[in-house]
Amino acid sequence: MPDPTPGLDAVTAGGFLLVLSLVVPVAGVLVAVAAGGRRVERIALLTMPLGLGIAVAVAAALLRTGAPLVYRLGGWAPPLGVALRADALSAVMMVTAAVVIGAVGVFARAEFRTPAGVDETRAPFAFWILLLAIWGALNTVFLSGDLFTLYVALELLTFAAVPLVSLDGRPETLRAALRYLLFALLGSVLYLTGAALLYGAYGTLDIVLLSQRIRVDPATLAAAALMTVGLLAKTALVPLHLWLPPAHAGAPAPASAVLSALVVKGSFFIVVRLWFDVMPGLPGPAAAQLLGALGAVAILFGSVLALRQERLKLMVAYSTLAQLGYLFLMFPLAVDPASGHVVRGDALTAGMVQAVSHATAKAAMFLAAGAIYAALGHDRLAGLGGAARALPVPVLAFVLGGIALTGVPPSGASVAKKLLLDAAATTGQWWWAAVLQAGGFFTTGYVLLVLAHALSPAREPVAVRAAGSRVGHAAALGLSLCSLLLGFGTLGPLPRSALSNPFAPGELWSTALLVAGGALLAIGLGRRLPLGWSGAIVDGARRVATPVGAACERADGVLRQWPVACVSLLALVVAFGGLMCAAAPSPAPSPSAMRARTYGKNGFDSMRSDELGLTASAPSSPRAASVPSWMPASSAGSGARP
Amino acid sequence: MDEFLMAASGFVLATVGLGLVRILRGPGDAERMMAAQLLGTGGIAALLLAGAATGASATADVALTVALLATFSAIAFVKKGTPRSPDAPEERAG
Amino acid sequence: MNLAADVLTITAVSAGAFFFLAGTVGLLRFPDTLTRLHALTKADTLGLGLVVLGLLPRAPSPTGALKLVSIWLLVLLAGATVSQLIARAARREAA
Amino acid sequence: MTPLQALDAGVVALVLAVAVWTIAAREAVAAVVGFVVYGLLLALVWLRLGAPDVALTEAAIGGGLSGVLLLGAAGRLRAAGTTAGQEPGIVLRLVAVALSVTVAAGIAASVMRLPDPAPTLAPAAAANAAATGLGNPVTNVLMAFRAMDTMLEKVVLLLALVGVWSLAPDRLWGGRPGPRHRADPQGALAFLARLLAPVGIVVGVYIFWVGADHPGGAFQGGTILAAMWLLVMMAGLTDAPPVGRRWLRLVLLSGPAVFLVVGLGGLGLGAAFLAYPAAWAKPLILAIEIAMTLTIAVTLGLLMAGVPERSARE
Amino acid sequence: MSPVTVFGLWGAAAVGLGLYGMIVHPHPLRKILAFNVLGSGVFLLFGVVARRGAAAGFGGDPVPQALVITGLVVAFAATALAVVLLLRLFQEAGSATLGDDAPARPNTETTPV
Repeated sequence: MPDPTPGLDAVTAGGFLLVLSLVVPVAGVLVAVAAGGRRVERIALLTMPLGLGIAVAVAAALLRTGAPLVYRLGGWAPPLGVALRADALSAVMMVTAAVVIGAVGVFARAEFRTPAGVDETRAPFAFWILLLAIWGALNTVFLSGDLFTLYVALELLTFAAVPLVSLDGRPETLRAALRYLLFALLGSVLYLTGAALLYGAYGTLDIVLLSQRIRVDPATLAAAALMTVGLLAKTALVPLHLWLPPAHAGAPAPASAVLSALVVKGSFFIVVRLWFDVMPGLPGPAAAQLLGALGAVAILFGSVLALRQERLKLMVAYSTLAQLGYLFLMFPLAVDPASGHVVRGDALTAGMVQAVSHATAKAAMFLAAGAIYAALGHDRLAGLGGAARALPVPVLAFVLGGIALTGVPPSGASVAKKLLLDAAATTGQWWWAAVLQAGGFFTTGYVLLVLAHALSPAREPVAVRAAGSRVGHAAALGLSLCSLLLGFGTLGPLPRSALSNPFAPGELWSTALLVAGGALLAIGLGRRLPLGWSGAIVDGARRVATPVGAACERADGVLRQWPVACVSLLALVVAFGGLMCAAAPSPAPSPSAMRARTYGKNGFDSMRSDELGLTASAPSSPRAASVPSWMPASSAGSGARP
Repeated sequence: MDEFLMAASGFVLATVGLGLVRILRGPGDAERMMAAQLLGTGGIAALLLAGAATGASATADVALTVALLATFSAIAFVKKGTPRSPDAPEERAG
Repeated sequence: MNLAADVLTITAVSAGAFFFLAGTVGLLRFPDTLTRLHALTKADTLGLGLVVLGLLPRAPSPTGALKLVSIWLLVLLAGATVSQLIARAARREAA
Repeated sequence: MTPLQALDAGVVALVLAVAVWTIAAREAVAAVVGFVVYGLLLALVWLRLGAPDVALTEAAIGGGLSGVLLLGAAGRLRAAGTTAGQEPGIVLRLVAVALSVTVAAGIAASVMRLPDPAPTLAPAAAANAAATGLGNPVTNVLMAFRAMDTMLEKVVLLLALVGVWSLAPDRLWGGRPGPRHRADPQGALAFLARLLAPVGIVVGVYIFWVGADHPGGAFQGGTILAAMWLLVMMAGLTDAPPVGRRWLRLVLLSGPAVFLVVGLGGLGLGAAFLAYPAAWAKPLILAIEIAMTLTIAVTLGLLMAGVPERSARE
Repeated sequence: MSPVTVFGLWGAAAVGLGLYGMIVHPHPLRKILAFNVLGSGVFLLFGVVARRGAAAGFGGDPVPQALVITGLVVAFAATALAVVLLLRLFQEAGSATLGDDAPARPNTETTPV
């Protein structure tokens, strides 16, 4: 078969590594189902270092060659066949997934152990197999170059994630799982509709081929809107978040960690692929602003609600809602003001650093919350008094993870924040800078609230039910350290200025400001304050903030009703479709004329070579070329993992 | 000849449609279950006629599958409701 | 031969279509569930049989013809049994 | 308007009416019956769209297994009572109508304005058909050009089953799924099962076998086999196996495992992952399909049977 | 209007119907049904795309047809998982609604102790 894109998409040397990174978890699932019993856990734990090794090898191969890895499955070239491609984004996410899954695996050994004297028990069997399946699905999401294979991988991800939510079989978690499943299915059907339209318009679903052929026509715009919103539903971006808090808070801690850290990133990753790789010229500035606005609402809304929670796991779940918002701020900031196109650059780098940073920090926080829950038998904030003394390592892991999210250097979040602030300044979009700063205060607020509760004296002697495994606690701590020190990992590729000195006077001053503002927010919005917090400031802050908090809670109650969430979903489809149509140049008279139109000054062919990052041609932008080089650094950072 | 077969197919389908309207309205569920039966015979006839007219050889296989499975949901319907009562076999008239 | 086959096809298919119509009229006119079930199964199965008979001369191969006949036999067997089951369910429902 | 077009219009009108019924019917059972009819009619639509392979799948899944699954659920949920009165208010419903119509209209407009002539991979598929030696282009796509999707889809099925099992109560882990069906051994149902099941098995194997060169294939054949297994179970002639059995586990993963092993073999022989050596393509694909048919039949049957509900000894 | 267009319009209509059903039906089983109608509409769109691509002696482009078969299998797996979840929910909770499962919320605003 004639190669449709000679030279562009040739199979590269390390390509078989991509196959291995899919095959290893899938083979793990199959062998584990066959073996059954306590061997399931052993197989899963054996698979994990192997998978981490492959992910690191992929990253190293990327660094060595400086070009994306490509593999054609079965030797068939797209469009007839399916290709696997790994660029810097894939490698970063693969290593992150491997690290988080490894740490979760270490932590989960205590909770999901097959007891002695029994052949096989339900929860461990299901947990380890589902964990491996999530991993396989994620690697497929990160590597697949075909939009339909991505659909199958997304469904695999959902089917593995849903049963994890209801692993304990309580009615609330069953209900949460069913909601999650149904809403996720709605999202993936919208995605699939878009895929059908794209195939009808271009005769391929291959990402690189589509990026070359794409043009402005109704089918493409409709597909872009449907796919984007369908994926947002699976990512639980406010207002499509009805399923996330009960599902993530109700699942067992190791499952919550994976769901919050990685599973929602799967669909987010495909949004990035769509907007940056498949149709960078299509969405237009207005649609990007809408996506950013949703992210901003998510940050503020999710943070207020996180502060209002009385249970640790729910607080962490709502914090995920807020942190997911940060991931979408990069879209308006990635729009090149001259051409109106989404371009790869600092904003995308910031988004990916934020994704990695949140993945590690949030996994650590859920694991720590789980350890606290297991030890105390509850996770009520008000009952945390004395916890810091009784459970120093989990509390430390939780707080360090939280601090990493607040954006204090040298955390990954601080680098992401700085890059985004710079991008906001250069593109003149000050409003996103304001949202970013505000989000930092809120995050500090809920970390302080937890810290204050944990440090306050116990009302009654703390009875530790189960000490938990020390190795598991260390795994949580390792993850939060990964996030906290991620900034150092970015030093290689990013300029030195991206990482501020935490002890410089300016930084110290802004950290102090952050703490003061956060404390004020915590006092104002927190439902239960630790013993001994009172006074004029406290009363004043509460008088101002409590109505705001209550209003947000009411809004959350309305938005999380099924029909309202679905209506929001469709309204977003219409809104994105409308904005993209409005941004599109008026349709040319004939398809062939439309095909002739290229986007921007350079057109796709030159854009492919430097910004798409999926191609084998030499990168011309130093930033794009150097992005892969964070890899060894962040994987070195993961060395802290026990 | 092909036109005749096609017309016959359309005619059978139309009668099936008419019948469906009647059955689906009930009153009982047993009544509604006949709909699958109706499709199992009328639908197959329409399928075979249209297949013969257009010369599509695979229609017979599809008809075979429909014939096998159209009854299947009716059985599930009869079995539903009382799955766990050993003393009252579902199919015995109560 | 060809003409005879065509005549057979036209006659049998027309008769089959008529029985389908009859079955539907029965469905619409008959007063209760059991009689409607009766009209449906008897008339439609017969109608299908006639249609199959009419299509036999046009079958592409002997195996094709065999397939047609076996489809009808399947419908006959399954239809008869299932209508009995439905009738019992209907009686239980009415009771 | 030719008779063929009239028929198409009639089919579409009928399908539309049944779909509206499925959505609008007041009772759940009535809606499910509508859905079964809908699935059977869709098989007709797929034939008219020149996709007999899909028609077979739709008849087996949409008209067959899905219907049984949903009918069974509707029956068991009858005791749950109605949800009348919990519908959203009129304003919300109007908004829902408006938005659904807008989205559907947008999709329709996009479909109407798809480019002409349509882009297609049919010539590419035809040009590469010789590589596998199979005559059915859809099987070629499923087993060779896009074999990755097919393998992942089998993993999806296995995962769905693990997910279903994971919902069992702890004490019943390793037990038998679903309720124990009892029926009069002399009754009509047992009679039907004894007669229909052997015929169905022959048909299932036949549909699988012709799939190499004609419409059909592993999934359609496996679905029919699963239906026959369920029929025999529902007639009380056999019982669902306990989920802990080793042979059952091996059958469940044989399909994807053979797929994976053959795929890795391609990698090891210096070709690509999931590539078949030219001389061996057909036998290898058939071997994978045989394993897959078995796996699909057992997986679908167990998915339908549901959560382990009884101990293995019962 | 060509038959292919008719089926395409119908596919879009089925998507609309399914969406509406998923929004307004409070009963999860009806939502699952609506999801299946919605899915059938999407698959029909693929079918129309395949039919439009008929060439090289094939009645349709085999690639989208194969995608539909894969999609049908995935949709069935989803239906099975959803139905079983629903049945277990009914068994455990005695009701089968998705109703508001907002996290337990105390009625009183708390003041610092």
